[in-house]
Amino acid sequence: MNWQWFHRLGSPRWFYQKTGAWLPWLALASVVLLSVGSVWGLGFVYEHGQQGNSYRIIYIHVPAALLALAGYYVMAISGAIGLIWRMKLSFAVMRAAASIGAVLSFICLVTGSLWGKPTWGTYWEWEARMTSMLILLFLYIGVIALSHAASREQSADKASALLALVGTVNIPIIYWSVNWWNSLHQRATLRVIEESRIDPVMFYPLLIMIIGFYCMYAWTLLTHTRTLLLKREMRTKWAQDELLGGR
Amino acid sequence: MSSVDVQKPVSGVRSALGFMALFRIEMLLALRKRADITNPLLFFVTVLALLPLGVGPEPELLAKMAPGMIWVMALLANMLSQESLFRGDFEDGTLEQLTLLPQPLYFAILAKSLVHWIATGLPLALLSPLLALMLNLPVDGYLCLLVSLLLGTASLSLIGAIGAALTVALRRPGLLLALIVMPLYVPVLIFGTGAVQAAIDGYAYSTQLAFLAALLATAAALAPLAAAGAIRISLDN
Amino acid sequence: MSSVDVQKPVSGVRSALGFMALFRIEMLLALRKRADITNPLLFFVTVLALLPLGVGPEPELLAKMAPGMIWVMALLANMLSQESLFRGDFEDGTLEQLTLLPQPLYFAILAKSLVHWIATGLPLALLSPLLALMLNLPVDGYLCLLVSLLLGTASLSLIGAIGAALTVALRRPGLLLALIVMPLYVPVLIFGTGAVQAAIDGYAYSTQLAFLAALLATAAALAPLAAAGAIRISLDN
Amino acid sequence: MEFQFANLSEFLTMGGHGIFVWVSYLMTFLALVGMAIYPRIARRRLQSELLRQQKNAQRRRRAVSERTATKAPDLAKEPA
Amino acid sequence: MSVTPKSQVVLQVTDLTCIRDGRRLFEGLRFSLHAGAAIQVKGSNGAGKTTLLRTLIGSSSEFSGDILWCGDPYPKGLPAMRDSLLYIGHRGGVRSGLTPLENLTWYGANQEAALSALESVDLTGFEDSLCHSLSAGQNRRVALARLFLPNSPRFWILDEPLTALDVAGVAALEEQMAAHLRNGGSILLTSHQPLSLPGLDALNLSDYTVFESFSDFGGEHVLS
Amino acid sequence: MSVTPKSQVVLQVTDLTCIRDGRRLFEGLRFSLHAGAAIQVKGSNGAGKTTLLRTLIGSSSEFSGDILWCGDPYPKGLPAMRDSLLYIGHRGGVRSGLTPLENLTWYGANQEAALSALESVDLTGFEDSLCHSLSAGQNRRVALARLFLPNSPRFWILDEPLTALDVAGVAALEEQMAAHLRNGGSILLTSHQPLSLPGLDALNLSDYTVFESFSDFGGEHVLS
Ligand code: HEM
Ligand SMILES: Nc1ncnc2c1ncn2[C@@H]1O[C@H](COP(=O)(O)OP(=O)(O)OP(=O)(O)O)[C@@H](O)[C@H]1O
Ligand SMILES: Nc1ncnc2c1ncn2[C@@H]1O[C@H](COP(=O)(O)OP(=O)(O)OP(=O)(O)O)[C@@H](O)[C@H]1O
Ligand SMILES: [Mg+2]
Ligand SMILES: [Mg+2]
Repeated sequence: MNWQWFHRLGSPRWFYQKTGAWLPWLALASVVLLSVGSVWGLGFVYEHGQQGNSYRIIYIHVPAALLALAGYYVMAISGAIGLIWRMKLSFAVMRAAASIGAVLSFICLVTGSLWGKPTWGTYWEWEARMTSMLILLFLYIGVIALSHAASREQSADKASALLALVGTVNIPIIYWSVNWWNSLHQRATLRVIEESRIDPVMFYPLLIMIIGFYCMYAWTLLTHTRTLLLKREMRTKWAQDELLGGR
Repeated sequence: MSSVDVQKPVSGVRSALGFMALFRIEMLLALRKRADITNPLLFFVTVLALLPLGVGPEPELLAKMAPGMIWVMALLANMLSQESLFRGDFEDGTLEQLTLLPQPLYFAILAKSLVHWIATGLPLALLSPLLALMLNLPVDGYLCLLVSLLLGTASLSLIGAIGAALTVALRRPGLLLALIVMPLYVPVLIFGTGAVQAAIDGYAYSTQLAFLAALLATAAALAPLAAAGAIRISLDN
Repeated sequence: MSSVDVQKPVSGVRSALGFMALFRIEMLLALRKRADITNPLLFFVTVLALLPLGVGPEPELLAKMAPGMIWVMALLANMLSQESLFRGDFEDGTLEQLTLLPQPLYFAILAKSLVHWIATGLPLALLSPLLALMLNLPVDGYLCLLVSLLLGTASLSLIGAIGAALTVALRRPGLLLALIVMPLYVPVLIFGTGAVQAAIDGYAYSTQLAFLAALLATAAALAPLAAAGAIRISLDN
Repeated sequence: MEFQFANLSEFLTMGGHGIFVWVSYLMTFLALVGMAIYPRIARRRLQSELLRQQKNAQRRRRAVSERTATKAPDLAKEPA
Repeated sequence: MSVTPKSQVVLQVTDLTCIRDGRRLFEGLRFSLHAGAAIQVKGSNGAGKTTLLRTLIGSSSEFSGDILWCGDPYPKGLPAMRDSLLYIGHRGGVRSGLTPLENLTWYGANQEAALSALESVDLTGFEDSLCHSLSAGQNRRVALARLFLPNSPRFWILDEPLTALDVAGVAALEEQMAAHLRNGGSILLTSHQPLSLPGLDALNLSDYTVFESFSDFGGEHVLS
Repeated sequence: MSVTPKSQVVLQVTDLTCIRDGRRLFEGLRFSLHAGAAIQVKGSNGAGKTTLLRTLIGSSSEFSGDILWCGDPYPKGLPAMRDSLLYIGHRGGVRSGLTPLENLTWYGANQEAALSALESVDLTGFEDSLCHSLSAGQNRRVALARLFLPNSPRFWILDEPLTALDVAGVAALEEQMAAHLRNGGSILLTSHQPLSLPGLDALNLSDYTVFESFSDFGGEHVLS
């Protein structure tokens, strides 16, 4: 088998030049999908029976939650690839994924608690899913903080990749233990985020928003990675041309 | 001045550095700096003593908080004392020498974690019934508190070593270690307080203790490996 | 190579080391290591988030504990970040150089404490309403919590400097600093939580705030003096 | 499928839940926009940093050539 | 791994280039170290001597080129190399909470061997003081006492061993190094002070320095 | 306090005895340092050189005997002495979170003076790197750059200034010290390496060493 492509994939320059062409399409797709989904969700979907119009928050809350979770695995896997094959590129992806993931979990937390006020009458509730999302945010922040703390880029990369990996082992345990913790405390007063039958009419815009968030994720992941690569390769000719040529 | 004799195999010089030798020297250091043992304990006691000052002295409130507070403070005491786990060795170059040994780092880290537990977790667990008394914890919870702390703090010592290894080469780790380690401690905390709560409420708590034991076994197998990797990364700065 | 010119009076070399110069360089260092600013904050938030995991999620219980817990954790975050206040300067010899300056150490310590407060107390106080929200604190307490934390953490930063100075020359200060400083923090803690409790219960809380302000004034006048003495003692090891 | 609200003000208030919905959307919008434009800002910063470094390097090279010129005049006089 | 023939190549370096933070320190370095031979790495401050040594013991992975220890290449030869390596860096690896005697015991020496090594470095009388109450030079002597233990590893890498040592200390160390070479050991060391050691080769890093001109930034670093 | 006549005695020490942990390091030390003169304190490792210097700048109070700075005795003369003192110890006082330039500015130099001092110690090009990414010798050079600032204090006390410096660095430092002496400054330094400085006096601590016999432990130390 020819491994050439794999090593070429590891070359920052190749990656940079290859991905440049995809950006406009991803940007376009995410803007279109997100605007269509939001307008549809905000204006054209029936009011929810019990929750009224606050239900419209679902169109950003749920996609953000999904991506915040998926993003952790993107981060950890690219970190692992970096550790195993010593690929600079995948460390850059890992760092980009860390900051984007942190923003997404923050969005999930804020929209969730804004939704909580009209539905449960409180902004914050120590409920299993919310608590574990909060811990996920801390895990993200830990990785980011560690990656900024080391004095050398290379050790910072490896250290934060290792932390991300350790975190992966822990995520299922955390999720599960938090669930268990909550059931132990018998919180009968609230039944939060229960499985509910989603009306297909409400589901279509949600689907559009989810796909839109995925496009947005891919786009920002690429742009963040590309800037990181430029920063790290600043001593090479191609990066300097790229930086100064665009002016 | 003795002359060099390189004819014999080299291993003679290092054979003593097995697990027991590492453990013994760490114990010696810990005993010599007795502060390492007493400080986390005193921290634990002082903070728990400050608590009523902040929260107010109502016995029922304190009793309700007691298992959680004792566990959270045990966790804090453990975590904060992790900072110095590898720091001294890093600064005087011993850590570098350890990475150059032919043996895997695994055992060195295991030995250090074990000593850390003996120096912090063990006395803290043994002291916990006293604090439980001060905080009005129902008597049913005492035994469970003790056992769960014994099991749990051992896991904490092992998991914390990863964080300590990741931050050892940083010039001012500050509270970064806390940030890194805290999320990893969550499962232990939950099962630990769960066990005590169950004991107080009169339920069986063997499941929770079994979970704590399982966590400990996993941590003993994996955490030193991760910490060893982290140390090599930290030293390559 | 420029030649030496010792004819001019010496003061020219050091005149820049006034309070503002000291303050500016400390701010520069703090801003450069942004971790010093964010870490205590993140520590504060993480520990407060752990609390419900230990104590349980019941809103009423959390609400009762909230003022006390927020204050105790602010105190911990402040104290734990004190450790590095003089350590870096000690290790690279800067502290020794500071003691050799003709100016009194007072201003250097005041500048450092001020920066420490800006880096820890200020953001922590500003963030406290959010945590109060998460811990279900009644809304009446928010403003008082904010103001009392602003005043209180400044005193804590000053008082903590004494402990940091006393422990700076120890090789492994560990939690010794905590033990020294904790008792000195008690008055601040008592007036701080007292103020918030009064606000929640609907009473006037200006008396408590006045006491906090008085504590701050005293600390600003005396703590740097004590810390200066402690530094000289620590360095003469 | 039709617009669910009778008029704009109803759309804005959303039966009392408007504030929560709009703040959520606005916040998300701001966060996403921030995420999207951050690389641009970082790139601009990189550009100015690179220019600064280039200037520094020039200065350094000049300093080095001056020093060699003073220390080894005969070498410096030689045509390159 | 017992007796090494005089001619055996302990370490062979070809075309080594080291990088720190993207800046190439030296390039195309090439030398080999034989059993019974010593090399002094020279170079001005910041030339990359420490970086070179730490690369050679496998503690720093940012390099390109080939390193062969007794014929084995980089990642594979590490364990065997570490088996016969004694490295003393800028930081000596002396635990200040232990006494000199305990420090040596920690490195695997038995009591008598440790005592005689401490005597060799003239620390008699300080065996049982804690190391943090020793002076700078005395601490350095504790670190160097490892060189005076019997059965010491074959391959010594020493980063500025002479710092803080007084004249008598330097002489004792030179004598011990000479004895080590006679016994077929090999030494790689850095020092800014002159050393009198029979058959000491010099390796000057200045000869391999990269003068980064501006256009030099251009090359793409293809690194492991 | 402006121009000092050549003959002025900057420092006079009579009958100085230093103690560490109850152990007398040296006894009856007596010397004086004039403006325009330099003294190198010698002695084997652990002889007490560092202790002596730290006693003379008033950082260590465990001594007996008389110290006069410009005629003023121990506690009284301190402020005036510190006004004209530049001390560089084993630890250089370089903040690793700052750049070399900022470090010098922190010591009160203005921009140009700092730049030219850094050039004198051959750190051109490293002005804006953080000090913790400099090598051992480069860090030492940052500390020593203070000696190259204009208006530097009159009285230098340097503890092993030559450690970690390469040959060129040592030469530059010697030249600067000679210039300082010519300008009427005075220098007290320790070093294990030989120094070429015109008119350098030696003070050998070994001549004042106390050989503590067993009965000697008995005596009660009557000390300030
Ligand atoms: C793992 C992360 C999360 C996921 C996968 C998730 C997913 C969901 C889903 C699918 C729904 C719709 C449920 C329904 O229609 O009944 C929902 C509702 C909701 N979520 Fe989340 N969510 C997460 C985290 C959060 C967080 C962190 C908060 C609060 C800060 C939150 C607050 C809410 C609220 C208030 C509702 C509506 C209330 C209800 O339906 O009972 N969620 N979430
Ligand atoms: N912190 C300390 N506590 C107790 N004793 C100490 C301490 N530091 C040094 N000593 C003792 O004081 C004596 C003198 O130490 P000092 O550092 O002055 O020596 P020195 O002459 O500077 O040696 P070197 O050449 O190694 O720097 C030593 O024998 C040492 O044992
Ligand atoms: N931690 C670090 N991070 C980044 N760069 C570093 C680091 N340490 C050293 N450097 C850079 O690498 C270069 C070589 O450093 P090194 O320590 O190898 O020098 P050296 O030859 O040992 O010098 P010295 O004689 O001063 O000990 C220096 O120019 C320095 O700027
Ligand atoms: Mg070096
Ligand atoms: Mg000394």
